[in-house]
Amino acid sequence: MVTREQELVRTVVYKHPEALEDVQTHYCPGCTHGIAHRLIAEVVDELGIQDRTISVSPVGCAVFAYEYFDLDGVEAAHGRAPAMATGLKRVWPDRVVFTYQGDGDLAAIGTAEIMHAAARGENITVIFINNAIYGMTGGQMAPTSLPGQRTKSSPMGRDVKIAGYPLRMSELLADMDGAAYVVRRSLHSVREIRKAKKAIRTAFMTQISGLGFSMVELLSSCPTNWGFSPPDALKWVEENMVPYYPLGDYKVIEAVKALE
Amino acid sequence: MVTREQELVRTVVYKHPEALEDVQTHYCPGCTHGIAHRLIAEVVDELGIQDRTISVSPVGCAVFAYEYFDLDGVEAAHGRAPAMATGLKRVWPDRVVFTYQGDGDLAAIGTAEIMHAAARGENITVIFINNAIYGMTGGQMAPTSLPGQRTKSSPMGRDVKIAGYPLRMSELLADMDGAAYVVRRSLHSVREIRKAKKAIRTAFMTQISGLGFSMVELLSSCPTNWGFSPPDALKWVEENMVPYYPLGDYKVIEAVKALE
Amino acid sequence: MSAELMKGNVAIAEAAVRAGLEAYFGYPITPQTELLEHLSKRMVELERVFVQAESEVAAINMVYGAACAGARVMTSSSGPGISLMQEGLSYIAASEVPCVVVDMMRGGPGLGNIQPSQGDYFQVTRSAGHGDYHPIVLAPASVQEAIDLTFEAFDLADKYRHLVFVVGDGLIGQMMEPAVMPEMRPIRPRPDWAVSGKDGREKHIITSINLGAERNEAANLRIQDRIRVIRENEQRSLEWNIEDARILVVGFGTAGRVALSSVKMAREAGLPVGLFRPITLWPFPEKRLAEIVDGGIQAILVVEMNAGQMIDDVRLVVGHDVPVSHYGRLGGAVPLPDDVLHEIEKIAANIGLTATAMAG
Amino acid sequence: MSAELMKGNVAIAEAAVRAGLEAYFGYPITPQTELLEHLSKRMVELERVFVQAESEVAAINMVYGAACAGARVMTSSSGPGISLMQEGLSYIAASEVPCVVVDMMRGGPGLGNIQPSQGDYFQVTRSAGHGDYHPIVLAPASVQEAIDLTFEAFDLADKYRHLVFVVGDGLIGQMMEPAVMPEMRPIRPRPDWAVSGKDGREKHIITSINLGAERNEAANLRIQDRIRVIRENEQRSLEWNIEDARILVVGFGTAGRVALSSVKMAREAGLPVGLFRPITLWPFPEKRLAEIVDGGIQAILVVEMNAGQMIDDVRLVVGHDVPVSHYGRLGGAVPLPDDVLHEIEKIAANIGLTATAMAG
Amino acid sequence: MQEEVIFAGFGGQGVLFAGQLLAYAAMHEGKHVTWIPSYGPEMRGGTANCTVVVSDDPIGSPIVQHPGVAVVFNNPSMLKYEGLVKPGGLLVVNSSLVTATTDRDDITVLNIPATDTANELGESRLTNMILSGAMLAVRPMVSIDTLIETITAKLPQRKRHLLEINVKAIKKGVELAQQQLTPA
Amino acid sequence: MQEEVIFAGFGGQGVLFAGQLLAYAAMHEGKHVTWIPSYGPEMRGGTANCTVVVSDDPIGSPIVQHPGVAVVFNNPSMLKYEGLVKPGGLLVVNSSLVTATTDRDDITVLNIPATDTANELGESRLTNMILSGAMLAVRPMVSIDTLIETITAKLPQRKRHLLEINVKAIKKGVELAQQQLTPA
Amino acid sequence: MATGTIVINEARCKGCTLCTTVCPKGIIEMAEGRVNQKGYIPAVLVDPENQCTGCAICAVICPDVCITVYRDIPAAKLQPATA
Amino acid sequence: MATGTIVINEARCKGCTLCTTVCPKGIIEMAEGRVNQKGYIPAVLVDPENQCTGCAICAVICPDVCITVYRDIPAAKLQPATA
Ligand SMILES: Cc1ncc(C[n+]2csc(CCOP(=O)(O)OP(=O)(O)O)c2C)c(N)n1
Ligand SMILES: Cc1ncc(C[n+]2csc(CCOP(=O)(O)OP(=O)(O)O)c2C)c(N)n1
Ligand code: SF4
Ligand code: SF4
Ligand code: SF4
Ligand code: SF4
Ligand code: SF4
Ligand code: SF4
Ligand SMILES: [Mg+2]
Ligand SMILES: [Mg+2]
Repeated sequence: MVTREQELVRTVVYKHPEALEDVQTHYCPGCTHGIAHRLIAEVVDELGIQDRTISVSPVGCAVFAYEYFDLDGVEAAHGRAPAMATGLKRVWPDRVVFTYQGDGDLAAIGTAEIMHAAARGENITVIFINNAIYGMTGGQMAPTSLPGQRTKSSPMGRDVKIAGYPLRMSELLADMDGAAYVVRRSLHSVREIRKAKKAIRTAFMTQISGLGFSMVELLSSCPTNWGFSPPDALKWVEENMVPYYPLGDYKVIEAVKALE
Repeated sequence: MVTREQELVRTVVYKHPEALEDVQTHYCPGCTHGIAHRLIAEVVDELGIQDRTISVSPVGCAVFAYEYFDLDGVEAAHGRAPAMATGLKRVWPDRVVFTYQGDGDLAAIGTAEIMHAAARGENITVIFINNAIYGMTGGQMAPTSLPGQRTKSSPMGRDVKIAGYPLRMSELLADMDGAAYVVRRSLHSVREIRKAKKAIRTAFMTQISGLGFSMVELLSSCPTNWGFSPPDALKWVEENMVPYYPLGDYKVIEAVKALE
Repeated sequence: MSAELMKGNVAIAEAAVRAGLEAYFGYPITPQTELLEHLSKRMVELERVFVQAESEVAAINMVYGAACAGARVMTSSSGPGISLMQEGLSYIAASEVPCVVVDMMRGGPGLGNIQPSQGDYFQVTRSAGHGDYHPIVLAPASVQEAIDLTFEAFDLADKYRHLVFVVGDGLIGQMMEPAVMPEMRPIRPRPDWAVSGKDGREKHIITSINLGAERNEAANLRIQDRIRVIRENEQRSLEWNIEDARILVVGFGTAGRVALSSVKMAREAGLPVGLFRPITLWPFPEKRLAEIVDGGIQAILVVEMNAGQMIDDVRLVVGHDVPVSHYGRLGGAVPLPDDVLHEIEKIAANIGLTATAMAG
Repeated sequence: MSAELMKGNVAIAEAAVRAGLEAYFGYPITPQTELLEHLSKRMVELERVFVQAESEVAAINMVYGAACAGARVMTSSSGPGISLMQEGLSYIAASEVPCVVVDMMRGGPGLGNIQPSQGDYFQVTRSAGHGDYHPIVLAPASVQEAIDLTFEAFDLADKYRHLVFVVGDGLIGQMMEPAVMPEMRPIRPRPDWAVSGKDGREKHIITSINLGAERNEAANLRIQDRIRVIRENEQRSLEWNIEDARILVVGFGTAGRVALSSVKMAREAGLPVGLFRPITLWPFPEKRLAEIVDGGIQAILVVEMNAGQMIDDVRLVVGHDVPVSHYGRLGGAVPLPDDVLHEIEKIAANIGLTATAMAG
Repeated sequence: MQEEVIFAGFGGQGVLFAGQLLAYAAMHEGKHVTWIPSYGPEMRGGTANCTVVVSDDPIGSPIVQHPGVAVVFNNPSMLKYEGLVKPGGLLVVNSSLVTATTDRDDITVLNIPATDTANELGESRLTNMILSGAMLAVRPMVSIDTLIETITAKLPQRKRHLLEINVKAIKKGVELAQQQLTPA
Repeated sequence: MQEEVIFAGFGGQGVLFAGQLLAYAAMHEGKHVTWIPSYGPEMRGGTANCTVVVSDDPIGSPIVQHPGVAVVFNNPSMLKYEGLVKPGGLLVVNSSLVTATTDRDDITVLNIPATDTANELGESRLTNMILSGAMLAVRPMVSIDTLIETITAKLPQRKRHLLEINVKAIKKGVELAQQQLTPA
Repeated sequence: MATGTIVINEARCKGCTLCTTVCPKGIIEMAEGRVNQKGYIPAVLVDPENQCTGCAICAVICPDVCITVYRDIPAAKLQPATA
Repeated sequence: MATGTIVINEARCKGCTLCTTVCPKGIIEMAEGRVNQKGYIPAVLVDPENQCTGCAICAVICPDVCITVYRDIPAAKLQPATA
C-alpha cells in the first residue's frame, strides 16, 4: 500500500528561467547562443540578482541579447562592451554588470578594451562566446578561426602565413594582474554545459564579492556558417576546437577559490 | 725599439653611425630615446640594410624619429604603427620594416594593433620603449606606470583599485603563436645597453630571415617627467622597473636561436 | 566584354582588381561584406595582398602604410566602420597619399540598421576626420556606374595624391544588374615619391606632423590649392529632361535613380520636370547646377535618403533665388517613385504650374 | 566669488565638477591635457569617478555606459582623439543619452600640430559620426565663457537628452584669464529612464539598433523633431556695434575675439563695422544673423581659423543677397587684429565705404 | 513594358535563386533588369525575399512597394505580400505550405501546390522552379524557352544531372497554371 | 591703456611664472589681463615663453605679433624677439646670458645682468624677479607694490622663506633699471 | 527508476534535433510531415512506455528553452515540513 | 693598458652627465661656468695624464652620440694584410 508520503507528485524540475523573456530568439536552429543565454538567466535567478543586474549586449549575433534577458540592458558598439560596462559599473558599483561578447567582438575589434578592462581589474563579468567565426555578418574568418578553417573570407582555409594564428583569449587575459577569474568551458555536451553553468555562477559571485575581473569563455557552435547540422557542429567543437582551446581554469585567485 | 708593427695608430673605434642623421635631437638631456636610436642605427649599419629599411615612427616623444634616422620613414597615428607597418611590409616584403613605439602608444591605444600584428606573425620588428610614462604629453600615467607611481594623472600615485595594474607586454606577446622573438632588455647601464643592441640585431635578423614577428622591449628613462636627474633616472629603472618587468627572453623560436 | 549580371559589391571589388589593386585591407560589415569576401578569394588567387584586419581602425592604417609604399590600395566599410576610420583618413589626407575607400552607407546613427541610406553625406563630403580638407567623393547609381567609377577612382587618387571615396548604399551594394567589366590592367609601377628604402637617393619621409603654425599652414595651403584644382576640374553630373524644365529634381545615387522614375512619370503627366544627378558629391557639381537653374528653373526638389544634407550644397549654389524643398526618407527607408512624384506635384501646384497648362 | 586667474582647461574641468560631474573618462592629448590632469586630482578627492582610458575609443564608450546609467558624464579631447570618438558619438546620439564632450581644436589634418585651430567646425557641427544628427555645439571665447557654457552644457544635455560639445581651441585651453567659478551644485539624482537594474519596474533598454527601415526611420524622426526644437529654441550669439553697421564681421571663439579688436580699430578709424559672434555653432544663430543682415548690412567678412567652414552657414542664411568673404588662417595659425582690419578695409573699399565718408 | 516581381519565402527554399534566374533570362532577352534581395537583419534564419524588375527601359527604382507579381512560398510571405500586389496584378501561391487565403478580387491568384508537386518529382528543392514556370505562364515577361536556356547555362557542372528535372519542374509549373486558368 | 609683454627664455628660468605674477598683479589692480604660454611641441626641453596682455578694456586678442615689451632671458629669445618689439617699445635683456646685441634705435633697451645679480643674491632662480622689477620700473603697468603684494600672496607655504629675497630681487631690478636710465 | 515527463513547446522549437541526440532513453523524435508556424519540424516526445525519467538532459541542451521537465517526486520529499 | 682619447661634440652635448658617471677612469667632467649655444653645460675630457683607454664606455651611454672614441692600435693589427 502506498502511504501518503510515498505518493508521487508530478513536479516541475526544469522550466524557463525568470530572467529570460518568454519569446522566441532569432538564433538559428541549434545555435549555442541560446544555451548560453539560458545558463546566464538560470544563474541570475539562483543568485536572486535580477533586479540589480545590467546586461551589455555586443554587436554580433547576440546583438539582441537584451531583448531576451528580462534585465535592464544596453547595447554596445562593436567590441566596446567592456568599456561601456566600465562606465556603467563605475557609476553603479553595487549593481551586477556583465558583457556578453562574440569572438569577433572581443578578440578582434575589441582587443584593447577587453585587455584593459582585465588589467584594470574592472569588477565586471564577461561571457565570451567563442564560435570561431563572425556569425552575424555571414561567416567570415574570426581571429579565433582555426588554422585551415574555411570561412567566407578564408575560402581556401585560414592560411596562417597570410592570416596569422588564432588568439587564445583566456590564456592572454589570465596574464593580467587585475583578472580574478578566467576560465574556458564548452557547450558541446550536457556535461560541459553543466560545468559552464557552474563557472558562470562563480564568475558572477566573483563580481558580487568585489574581487575583480571575471570571464568565462564558452566554446560554441555556429551550425549555419560552419555548414553543419547542429549535432555535427557540437561534434566539431569537441573534436576541433577543444584541442586548440583547452578547457580549464586559467586564473582563479585564492579569494575566488574560497567562493567555489 | 718600436717596430713598424708595434707603432700605435690613433684610430676611431667609435663614431656616429651612418644610419643616424648628424643633427641634434629634441630629446631631453639624458633621455634614453637617444640611446635606443643609436643602437638601431648601429645595427642597421652593421647589417648593411640602410638602403632597404623603412622606419615607422610613433606618436610620442619619438614622433620625429624619422628625422633622426637616415632611412626612408613614415609617421603613424598614435598606436597604429604596427598596422601601418603591416601595410608597408605586405607590399614591400623584401624591405626591412620596423616600428619604434612608446608604452602609451603600444600598450594603451595601440593594444589591439600590436597584439594582432604578433598574432599574424607579421614579419616586422618592433622596438618598444617602455618608460612607464606618457612623455610627450607631459607625464601622465601610462598603462606601464608602476603601482604607486606618481604622475600628472595619478597625482597621489597609481592606485591599482582605480587605475588597475600595469601590462607586461613582452609576456603577453610571447603568448602569440605568430611571435618569433620577444625579449625585454634595459638601457640603464652600459652592460644592459650592450645586451640591448645584441637583441635588436637578433630582432632584425629574425625579420630578414622571414621568421615572423620580433620585438625588443627596452626599459627606458624619462628624467624630465619622473623628475630625476639622468643618472638617478637610470637608477630608478634598475631599482624599480627591472623588478617589475624582469629582463629576459620571452619567446625565441628555434629558428631564431639558430641565428644567434 | 558582354554584360554579366553582377552584384554591386562584387562588381566594385572586381573593378578594383582590374584597375590594378595591389592590396586590400578591410573588416566585415553589412552591407558591403561581399566586397571583402570576393577579394579574399581573388587577391589571393592573383598573389596580391589581402588582409582581414582586426578592426576598421587597423584596416585604414594598413591602407595608410601601403599607400605610403606607393601601392594601389583600397578598403571598404559602412557607417560605424567609416566613423572608426576618421582619424586614419585625416592622416592619409594630410600625408597626400592616394587611396580609395568604398562606403556602402546604411541606416544610422549608431548601430542603426543595414538598410540603404545616404545619411553619411556630410561625413564623407565635409570632414572625413579632423582638419580642413575634402576627399573626392564619387556616387554611382547603378552597378555599371559603380564599376566605372571605382575603376577611375584609382586614377583620380593617383592624379591628385588624394583620398577618393566611392559611396553607395545598401541597394547599390546588394543589387544585381547586368554590367560590363573593364579589361584587366597591369599593375602600375610604384610612384617616385613612395617610401621604399632610400636606395641610392635622398631619404623619403611621409608624415602629417608639422610643428609650428607656419609649417602646418603651408602644408594646409598646399592641400587647399589642390582642392581648388579638383573643384575646378572634376565636377561631374548627369541630367535628364533639363531643356525646358521648370522644376528641377536633384538627387544622387539610389535617391537620384528613384527620382528618375518619378521625373518620367511627371513628364508623362505633362509636368516640365528635369533631373540633376551629381556624380561627384565633392566637388559638388555647382557650376552645371547654376547653369541649369539659370536656364529657367522655378523650384527645386532635393530627394535624399537622409534628413537633408546635400540640400545645403544645392542651397549654397542657388541662394534664395529659387525655392528649394526637400523630400527625405531616413534611417534606411528608400523613397518610392510615387511619393517623389507626389512631392513634385505639390511643388508644381505651389508655383502655379499645372500639367494641362504646360502640356503641348 | 571673487575672480581668480585660471587656465581655460582647468576652468572647464572645475566648472564641470561644480555642475555635478559624476564621472570623467578621458585620454591625454595636447592642448587639453590639463583638463584631464585637474580632474585626476579633483574627482578622486571628491570620491567621484575618474578613469584614464586606454584610448579615446574606450573613453567615449565608457562615457556611453555612464550616460546610460544616468550619470552626469564628460570626456575631452582634440582633433585626432575626437575623430576616434566618432563611432561612439553616433551611438550616444542615436541612444538619446546626455553627455558633454570638450573639444580643444588643434591644427589638422593628421597629427598636424597642437596650435589653436577651428578646423573641426564641420566635424562637430555636421556629422560627429555617421548618421543624421547634430550635436549642440557651444563655443566660448574666454575663460569665463568657457566656465559658464560648460556649466550650462550639462543642463542642456539633460534637457534634450542630447550630446553637447563645448569647443575651444588651444588658446582657450591654455590661456589664463581672471574668471569667477559658480558655486558647487549637488549631484542631481539619476533620471527615471536610466539603466540601473529593473528593481520593481519594467526593464529599461538603451540601444541604437533599429532593425527594419520603418523602426529606424521612426527613431530618426524622433531625433529630428528634437533637433528642430533645439534649433528653434537654443540659438545664441553675441554682437557688438551692430546698430549702424554696414559691414558685418562674423567669427566664433578665438577668431571672434580677435576680430573684436579689429572691429574696434575699424570703428576708431570711422568704419561702420559690427561683430557677430555665434555662441552656439549648432544650432547656428541664423535667426539673429538674418535680422542683422536685413538691418542694412552690405558685406560680410567671416573670420575663421580654418579654410572656410562656418562661412557655409553664413551663406546659407544670406544666400546671394550680400557678398560674403572669408579670412582664414590655417593649420594652427591665429589671425592677427591688424590682418583682419586690413580685410575689413579692403571690403569697405570694395563696397565704396570710406572711413571719412562715414565718420561723423 | 515594366514588370516587378517579388519572390518571398524561407531561406533555403530557393527564393533568391528563382529571382536571379528570372533576371538572367531577362538579361539574355536584352531587357533591362535589376535583382535585389531584402537583406534582412545581419543574421541567419528568418525569411528571404527578392525583387526583380524587368523593363524595356532603364530602371529607375530597383525596389517597389506595390509589385505587379508576388510569388509567395510560405505563410508569413503570404500575409506580408498578399495585400501589396497592385490591382490587376498576379499572386502566385505555394498552396502546399500556405494555408492563409486572400479575398482580393482585383488580382489574379494562382494556387500551385508546388512543394507537393516537387516532392512528387522527387526533389523538394524544385518548388521554386515550379512556381517560376507558373508565374511565367501568366506573365510571360521572359519566354519559358529563355528560362530553360538560362538554367541550362547557369547550372554548375556538379549539378548537371539535375538539369532535366529542373526543366521538368518549370514545365510542370506552366502546366499547373494553365490548368487552373482554363477551367477543365 | 593696453600693454603687451612677452617673456621668453629657457624652460626652468621661471619665464612662465614671471608672466603669471604680472597677470595676477594686473588682476588685483582690477585690470583686464590674459596670460598665454607658447605651448610648443608636445615635448620637453627647448624654449619657453608667454605673453601677458594688460588692458583697461576687454582684451580682444591674447596673442600679439608685435609686443610693446619683450623680456628676453637668453640668446635664442633675443634673436627671435628683438626685431618684433614695436617701435617705441621696451626690450629688457638678461645681459648675463645674452651675448647678442641689438642695433634698433626706435626702442628702449635695458641690459640687466640678471642672472649674475641673482647669483650674487645667492639664488640663480631670482633672474625672473629681477627682470620683472626692471621692466616695471620703465613700464609701470602695475605698481611695484602690487607685484610685491602679489608674490607675498602667491608664494606657497613651503617657499615662504624665499619671500624676502624675492622682494629684494624685484627691488634690485628696479634699481638696476633706474641706474641704467639715469646716467650716473 | 525515477519517472517523469517533458512538455515541448512546439511553437518555439526550431527543430535543431539536439534533444533527440542526448536523451538517454531515445524517446524524443522529430515530428513527421509537420512544421510549426515558423516552418520548423518540431521535436516530440514519443514515450508510450513512460520511459522518461525526468532527468532534464534534453532541457539542458535545448538552445531554445522549449522543454519543461516534470519528475514524479515523493510527496514526502516535496513537503518535508508538513508531511 | 690600452691608450686612447675621446672627442666630445660640445655643441651637441646636453649636459646630462651620464658619461661622467660611467667612465672607469673618472676623466670626464662637466665644464665649469660655461654653457653651449643651447644653454647646456657640456661634458669635457680632463685627461692630463692620458689615462683614457679608448674603452668607449662613455660613448655607449651617451644618448646624444656626442662622443667619438679613438684608440691607439698597433699598426700591425690595423693593416694585417699590408703589414
Ligand atoms: C564597427 C563595426 N564593424 C563591423 C561591424 C559588422 N559586424 C557586425 S557583427 C560582426 C562580427 C560578429 O562576430 P562575433 O563577434 O564573433 O559574434 P557572432 O555573430 O559570431 O556571435 C561584425 C564584423 C559593425 N557592426 N560595426
Ligand atoms: C589619438 C591621439 N590620442 C592622443 C594623442 C596625444 N599623445 C601624443 S603622445 C602621447 C603619449 C606618448 O606616450 P608614449 O607612447 O609612452 O611615448 P613617450 O612620449 O613616453 O616616449 C599621447 C597620449 C595623440 N596625438 N593622438
Ligand atoms: S549565424 Fe551562427 S552564431 Fe549566429 S545565430 Fe546562426 S548559428 Fe548562431
Ligand atoms: S619627456 Fe621624457 S621621454 Fe620625452 S624626451 Fe624628455 S625625457 Fe625623453
Ligand atoms: S527528461 Fe530525460 S528521459 Fe525524459 S525526455 Fe528528457 S532526456 Fe529523455
Ligand atoms: S533541442 Fe529544443 S529546439 Fe532543438 S529540437 Fe529539441 S526541443 Fe526543438
Ligand atoms: S673612452 Fe673610456 S676611459 Fe676614455 S673617457 Fe670614455 S669611458 Fe673614459
Ligand atoms: S653623455 Fe653625452 S650628452 Fe650627456 S653629458 Fe656626456 S657627452 Fe654630454
Ligand atoms: Mg563569433
Ligand atoms: Mg612612454
